[in-house]
Amino acid sequence: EERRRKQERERLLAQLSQALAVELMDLVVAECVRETSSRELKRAVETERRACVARCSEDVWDHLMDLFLEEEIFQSARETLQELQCFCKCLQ
Amino acid sequence: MMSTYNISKMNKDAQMRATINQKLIETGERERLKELLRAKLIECGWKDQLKAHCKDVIKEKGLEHVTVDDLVAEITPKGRALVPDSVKKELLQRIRTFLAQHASL
Amino acid sequence: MMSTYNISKMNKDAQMRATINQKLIETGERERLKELLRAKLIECGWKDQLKAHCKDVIKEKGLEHVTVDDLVAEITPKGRALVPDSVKKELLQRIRTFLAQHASL
Repeated sequence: EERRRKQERERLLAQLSQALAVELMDLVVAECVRETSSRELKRAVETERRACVARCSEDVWDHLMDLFLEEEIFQSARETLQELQCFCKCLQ
Repeated sequence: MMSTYNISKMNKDAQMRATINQKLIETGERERLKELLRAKLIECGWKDQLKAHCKDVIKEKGLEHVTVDDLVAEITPKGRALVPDSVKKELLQRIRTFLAQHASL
Repeated sequence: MMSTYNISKMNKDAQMRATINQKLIETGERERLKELLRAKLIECGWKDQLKAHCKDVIKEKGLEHVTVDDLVAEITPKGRALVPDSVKKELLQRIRTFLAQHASL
């Protein structure tokens, strides 16, 4: 009877160990999966945002350069033309 | 139909399981086991594989169309399947040792 | 045909460009960039080269027959081409640094 009880107890402990191991493993895997998913998604969003900022700042700068250069070129043309016109008038 | 013996056995099992769980929590062993598992999963490269799989799913589905819950649903089966047997065995061994040390349970 | 993803990306980009522009104006950075570009163009000799080119065109067409608009139309392609890449890059870098400091974007 004593041996039977001991065997029964051993069997129960083995079963419980197995169940506990599965339960703990599932729990840790679930936690890790959620953490990793959340972190990777955040990282992907951040990478995309940075790429968007980089792309757009280049576009914005190209456009601004065009505008600024337009002004500079116009000013240079006007100044040079006025300068030469004045010079001619003086000569005359 | 269930016999009285079986019902009593089930009650006993449930009682034992509850006691063990309580002991695991009280002694801090449950948290230690979780930490050990986490460390092992990092050490064996499981976490890196999971990360790579996440990236693949995001790429495949498109960042705009994926939520954390979608990712969890997609990745969990692979995550479970990827756990090395050696890690599972080590965990089981540690739990058995713990139970043996608390033989009075 | 354009995918929904690409359309959404285009909308996002348009929105981002508007935000960047607004930020540049609000903070006065747009004006500072303009002044900086002007200074750089003088420093690198762009202004002198353009003036010389203006004079060539006027000489060629005759002072009596040239208007500011004609001159602008003639010199614009060269004016744009003469801007050194280093100046473009330096100012783009300045915008990037500025945007990095305004993390709210």
